[in-house]
Amino acid sequence: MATFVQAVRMALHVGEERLGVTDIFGEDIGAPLGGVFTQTQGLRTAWNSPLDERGIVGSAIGLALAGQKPVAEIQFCDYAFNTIDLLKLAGAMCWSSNGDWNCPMVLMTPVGAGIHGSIYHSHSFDAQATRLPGWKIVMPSTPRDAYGLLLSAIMDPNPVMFLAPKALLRQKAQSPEEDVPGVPSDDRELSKMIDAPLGDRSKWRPRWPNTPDLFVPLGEARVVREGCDATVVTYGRHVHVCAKACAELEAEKIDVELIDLRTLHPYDWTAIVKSVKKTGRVLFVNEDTEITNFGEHLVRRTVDELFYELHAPPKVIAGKHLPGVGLADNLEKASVPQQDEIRDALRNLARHEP
Amino acid sequence: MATFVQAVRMALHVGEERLGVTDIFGEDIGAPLGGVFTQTQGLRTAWNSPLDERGIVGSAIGLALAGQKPVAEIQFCDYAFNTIDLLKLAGAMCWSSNGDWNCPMVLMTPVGAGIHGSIYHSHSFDAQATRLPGWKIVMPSTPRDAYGLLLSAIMDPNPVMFLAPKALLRQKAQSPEEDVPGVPSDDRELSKMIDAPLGDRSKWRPRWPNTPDLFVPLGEARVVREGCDATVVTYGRHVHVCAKACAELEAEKIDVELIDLRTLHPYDWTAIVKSVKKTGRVLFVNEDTEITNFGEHLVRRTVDELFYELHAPPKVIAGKHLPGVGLADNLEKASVPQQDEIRDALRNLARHEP
Amino acid sequence: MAQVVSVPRRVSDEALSPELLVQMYDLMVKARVLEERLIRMQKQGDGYFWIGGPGEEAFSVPLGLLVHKGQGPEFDYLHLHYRGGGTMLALGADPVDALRQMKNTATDPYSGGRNFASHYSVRKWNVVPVSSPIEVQYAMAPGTAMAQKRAGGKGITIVTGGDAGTAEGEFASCLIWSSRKGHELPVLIVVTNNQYGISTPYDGQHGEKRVSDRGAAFGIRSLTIDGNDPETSYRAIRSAMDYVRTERKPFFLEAMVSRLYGHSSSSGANFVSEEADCIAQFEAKLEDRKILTRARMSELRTKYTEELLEASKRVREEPQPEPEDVWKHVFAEENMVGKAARKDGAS
Amino acid sequence: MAQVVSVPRRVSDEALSPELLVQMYDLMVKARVLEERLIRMQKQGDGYFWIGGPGEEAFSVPLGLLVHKGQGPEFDYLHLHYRGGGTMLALGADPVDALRQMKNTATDPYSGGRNFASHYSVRKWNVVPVSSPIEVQYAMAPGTAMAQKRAGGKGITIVTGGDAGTAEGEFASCLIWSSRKGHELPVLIVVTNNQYGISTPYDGQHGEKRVSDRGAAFGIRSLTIDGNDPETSYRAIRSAMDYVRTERKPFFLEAMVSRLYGHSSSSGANFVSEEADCIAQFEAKLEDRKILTRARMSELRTKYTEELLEASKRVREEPQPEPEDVWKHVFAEENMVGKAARKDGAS
Ligand SMILES: Cc1ncc(C[n+]2csc(CCOP(=O)(O)OP(=O)(O)O)c2C)c(N)n1
Ligand SMILES: Cc1ncc(C[n+]2csc(CCOP(=O)(O)OP(=O)(O)O)c2C)c(N)n1
Ligand SMILES: [Mg+2]
Ligand SMILES: [Mg+2]
Repeated sequence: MATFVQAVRMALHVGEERLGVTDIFGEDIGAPLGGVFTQTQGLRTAWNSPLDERGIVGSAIGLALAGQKPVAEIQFCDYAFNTIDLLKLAGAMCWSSNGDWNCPMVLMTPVGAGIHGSIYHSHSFDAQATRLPGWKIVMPSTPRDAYGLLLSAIMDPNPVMFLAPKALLRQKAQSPEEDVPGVPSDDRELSKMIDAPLGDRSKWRPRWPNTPDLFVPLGEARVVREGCDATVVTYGRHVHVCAKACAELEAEKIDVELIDLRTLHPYDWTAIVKSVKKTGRVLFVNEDTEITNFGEHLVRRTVDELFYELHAPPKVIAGKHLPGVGLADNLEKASVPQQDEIRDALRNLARHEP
Repeated sequence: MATFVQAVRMALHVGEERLGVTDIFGEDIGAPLGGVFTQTQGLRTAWNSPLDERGIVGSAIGLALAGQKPVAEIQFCDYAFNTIDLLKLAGAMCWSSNGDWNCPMVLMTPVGAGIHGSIYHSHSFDAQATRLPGWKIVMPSTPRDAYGLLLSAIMDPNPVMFLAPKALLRQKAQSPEEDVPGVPSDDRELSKMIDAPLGDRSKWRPRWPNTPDLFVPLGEARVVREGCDATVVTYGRHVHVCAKACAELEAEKIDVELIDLRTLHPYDWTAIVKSVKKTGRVLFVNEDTEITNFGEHLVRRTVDELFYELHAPPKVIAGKHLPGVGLADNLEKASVPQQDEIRDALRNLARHEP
Repeated sequence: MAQVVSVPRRVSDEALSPELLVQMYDLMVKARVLEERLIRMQKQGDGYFWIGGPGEEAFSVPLGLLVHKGQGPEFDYLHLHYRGGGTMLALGADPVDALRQMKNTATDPYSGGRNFASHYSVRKWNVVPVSSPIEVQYAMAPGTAMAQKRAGGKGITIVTGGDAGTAEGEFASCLIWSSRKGHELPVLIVVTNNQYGISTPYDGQHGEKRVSDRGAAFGIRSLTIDGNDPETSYRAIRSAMDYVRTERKPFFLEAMVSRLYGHSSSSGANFVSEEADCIAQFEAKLEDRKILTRARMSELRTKYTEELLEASKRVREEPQPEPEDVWKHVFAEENMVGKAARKDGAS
Repeated sequence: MAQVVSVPRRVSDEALSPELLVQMYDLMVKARVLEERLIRMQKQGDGYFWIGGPGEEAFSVPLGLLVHKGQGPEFDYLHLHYRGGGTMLALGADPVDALRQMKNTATDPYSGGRNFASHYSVRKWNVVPVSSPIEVQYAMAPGTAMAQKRAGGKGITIVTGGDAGTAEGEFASCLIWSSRKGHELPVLIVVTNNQYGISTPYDGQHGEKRVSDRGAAFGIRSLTIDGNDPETSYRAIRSAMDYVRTERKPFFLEAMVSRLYGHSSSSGANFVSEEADCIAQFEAKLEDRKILTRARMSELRTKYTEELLEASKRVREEPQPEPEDVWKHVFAEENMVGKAARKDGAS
């Protein structure tokens, strides 16, 4: 089974060999390190940029405008908050020129808490990202989706942001369905093929497995588990947290439908409608801070369009409105959604008497 | 009657003479221009910064940390999107040092559409601002509130953002209640006292009217008109647009309660609860783009806490999820909330049969 | 306002042909008349806002004439700011299109009535969309230049902006990204220095004597010229471009220019008689050298003035965008820039 | 790694007293032992992440000793990055507090268990909170310096950061804001250049030969020194500070230093034997000059090692923050910084 980060690496390899990717760049992306999470090891077009996020986004726009296909990285999304003007410009390029130009760039960045990253390695970016008209935003939760969404992102003529949940990067596919097709069944074999060795890497070359052109379409949610008592809509690492909460509730005979949104914009409203019409109860979960949060948009649209389908008030569980996520375990846990509160909220939703 | 911009100027004057303001700075803030909207004419501590928004916010933080009381300006909020990391840091200063430091700065910036400002002089900032934990955010709709909220902002030990609706800057108080106390009743007299003359200004000195220490408390909404059929909660220039819509509905015997939030964070939830409990119907209006919007937060909290008080689904009217506000009149009107759609939405709300 | 002008070293003083001088003069007048028409339209209510480049024609016109015009990395990319009208006309733009943008008609080819005057965008000529935020173009320029270095042709990237804007971090980013050792980029970095940012004078905001002094630390060849003299400009731009095209390395050219109608319509857009007028100066020279007569010159100005007045009346009748047009082009359906790049065989 | 070192012109070569050398040595060893303890704690699971300044002691210790320490604009402000442990110890910080921050205990005085190791904050000494985003401190430094220029005393602002980070726009902002003609600011701009940003070497990322070359264009006095020699550092810092204190103008000091345990715990935090070790070099000198014996020196190291090992055990028993503590200090209830400024009569 591939890990999330191996899936990203293989997708980028397919990108540069078959889909026209010309530049994979950012801080510490090139040899010898290949990214602080190993995500770009062994890639032909990977190079180290200056330590300048504004320069990274600006150059990616320039490369895209010149017909290249850049995949740029911001090392942690915590360091992207000084580039929002440039992200807005990339998203506005086509619209403000009335369709004269497009800006086909991909921006990758690791997001979220869950690894004791303290104040500046725990930020989320989904609320910000969904405030960028003209961008498509994806946030996969499995190696397969990471692979397939990244390929689709690369092929899209618009700017696409690829949010990688930090806490999942080293996680392996949990089942064959979550795996990248075509990788060797032996994990050590895969590691030997594409993970750079410790020590001197100057002679090392990866051997890439023969993985297919698997395009997970932008804008399509995935029903992770079906259920009829309540719906939980989430993405990224909270897909796994919610899955565990759902499993706990199964023991209580509460049957929750779990939707992994996968694409945050344009998002799969049809999938949400279908599920809410069935269950009449919905919880939106994400870990970004909770005032002016994307889950709140989904609640707004739910009450706007599905008010009379609801058997209980729709809920959001999100990160607390705090200046940061604290380092100590207690602080981190008190700041971002945990399995037990999700479980309890779902139980309340399912049992709620209108 | 004072204009909004005169009210700001008088508040800043009181700030520098009586409340310890040490620096009023930003692009074109100093003599001879005194701000692109004349907001800082004649002020003793006003000075021109380099054309560098990151430097402006950074220096304001530094000044604040050194015990000064800076009021910094970003010339248009459209140009603040590259400073969000620094704004986050200002908001985190007290929390991340566990209460060791505070950061008492004021940041002013003009916001919103309504003046044919095209793509880069029409942005809103309320959604962004409410995503900055550690900040207090105000957005007045009248000269009196501009004056009184700015004085409170100056006195607060925390970073406070003062969002000035561009379309209101030149608007006069519409009634004595909206006016700054202590200004001459003759507008021309006030203008002669504090508006810089055309032409050579090197010898000009303002004569400041004797205005009081009027502190409009942060966090208190204002009920602009009482009503029992529906509630509309808004702020900034849409207070006036909504007031007109309410007046139209009065003719139809629909009695709408209009709440001017005034402070966006920490906001006056008590006032909203009271009104929604009375009317059971609520519309939130703002002109920022509508995905991941502050009005959506208010809807979320409303359904979270007041679901069974509602006689109709709560609504949001906001700006469209577009990369910009277009210049042509048709385009601007199609992008930000207009009086007629607000009126229609309120009528629907009031008439809605559960 | 006194202009600091250095002798343009490394620039040949070879005489330019009379034909070229006449061509430059013609375009400079056309550009000036266009700006004056735009100003008038705005004052008459046929537009909401004016900003443009009157006073920069002696620099912007030669710049446009020297561009290697076309689509894709083999040709020059232009990252202009809002004072580039002269450059656009020298490239061959129809001045009537600028009127359309001023009147925000649906027929405005640059933005479909969405953006302010002087916010050009012409993909077929590699003119990337002008955007209002100061200095962001300097962060993007290294990107197009990287594509060009890779393409292996002679295409270069040209980026322009004002003096005050160099205080933004992106200007530093441009110097840094274009001069990395072993990764130097073919960028012509231009600053047109009118010694003002809106109301704020140069003095008191800059520690550097000349903005171009900032190039030296990065090993970037740098030069400050009198941008009010079209001959100086032409020769300096040509020699700077030759260097960038051939060496594939950055060059920093600062041109001292005038701001003849103030900052924009927000500051009144009235003629500023204290500033040097490059067209008046050039006319004296052309008359003196017997290249053009006063009569011929005023004839030309009258011709353009009348043409553009007539055009502005026609533009007034052209359709405005419809409300539902706001939804067009939020997303691109196809990769237009990628096609262009492939068409020109450059990537 | 070869170090580029310029002869420190304008810096006196007057000998430093043996007492001072011993004091510096003592603090350097204490700082190194502290970092080694922090590294060990992290490796043993008594902390989640380590970053710090081993290899910079020959610069960071003299810097701390020369600070005019106190609260408010009359005293020096410190805008440090995450390699300032030596400076903090020289200021008088208790090393046990650093252990508390590593173990993210409620007793951590710098952040109450919220922030990573080496993220100091001491209001009573004008040490502003260290924050992780690279280079933001350079945007804030002009602010404290403005307050100091106004206060009229001798207080200066000191800002430190690494070499790679100078590519961020804030570094340029600092040069620009501190050198505006007529508005020069008393800032000591420091870059400790270890020739790496995480895994990325200096070469290939910089067009400038030395980072300090960037000062010249702005008329900022600039100097690159061997930061591995505490005597050179002390003299250079003292003379730079004298200039800034007296002239009320900026000075840019670049110190070439080593990175002795790699970037952070993320890169393994193992000793890098190829880099020059300033303490080993200094020990050879001290022995040679008969100021300290090998025995005395290893005694000192043993003493600190044992003390900090014991302390780390005690810290392990200190309480962790409670979940509800996240809500503390989101807002300040009173203007603490304003009071300090007034207390010192400076505003
Ligand atoms: C990022 C940003 N900040 C502020 C503005 C508002 N503004 C428009 S033009 C201008 C002055 C620009 O001066 P300069 O760079 O010298 O160019 P000039 O207009 O003089 O040609 C300012 C502050 C802006 N457009 N963008
Ligand atoms: C704005 C920002 N971008 C990226 C990072 C991640 N990061 C942490 S340290 C570092 C390298 C810094 O190099 P340098 O400035 O030379 O300082 P050094 O660590 O070598 O002392 C990077 C990229 C960050 N902390 N902040
Ligand atoms: Mg200028
Ligand atoms: Mg370094």
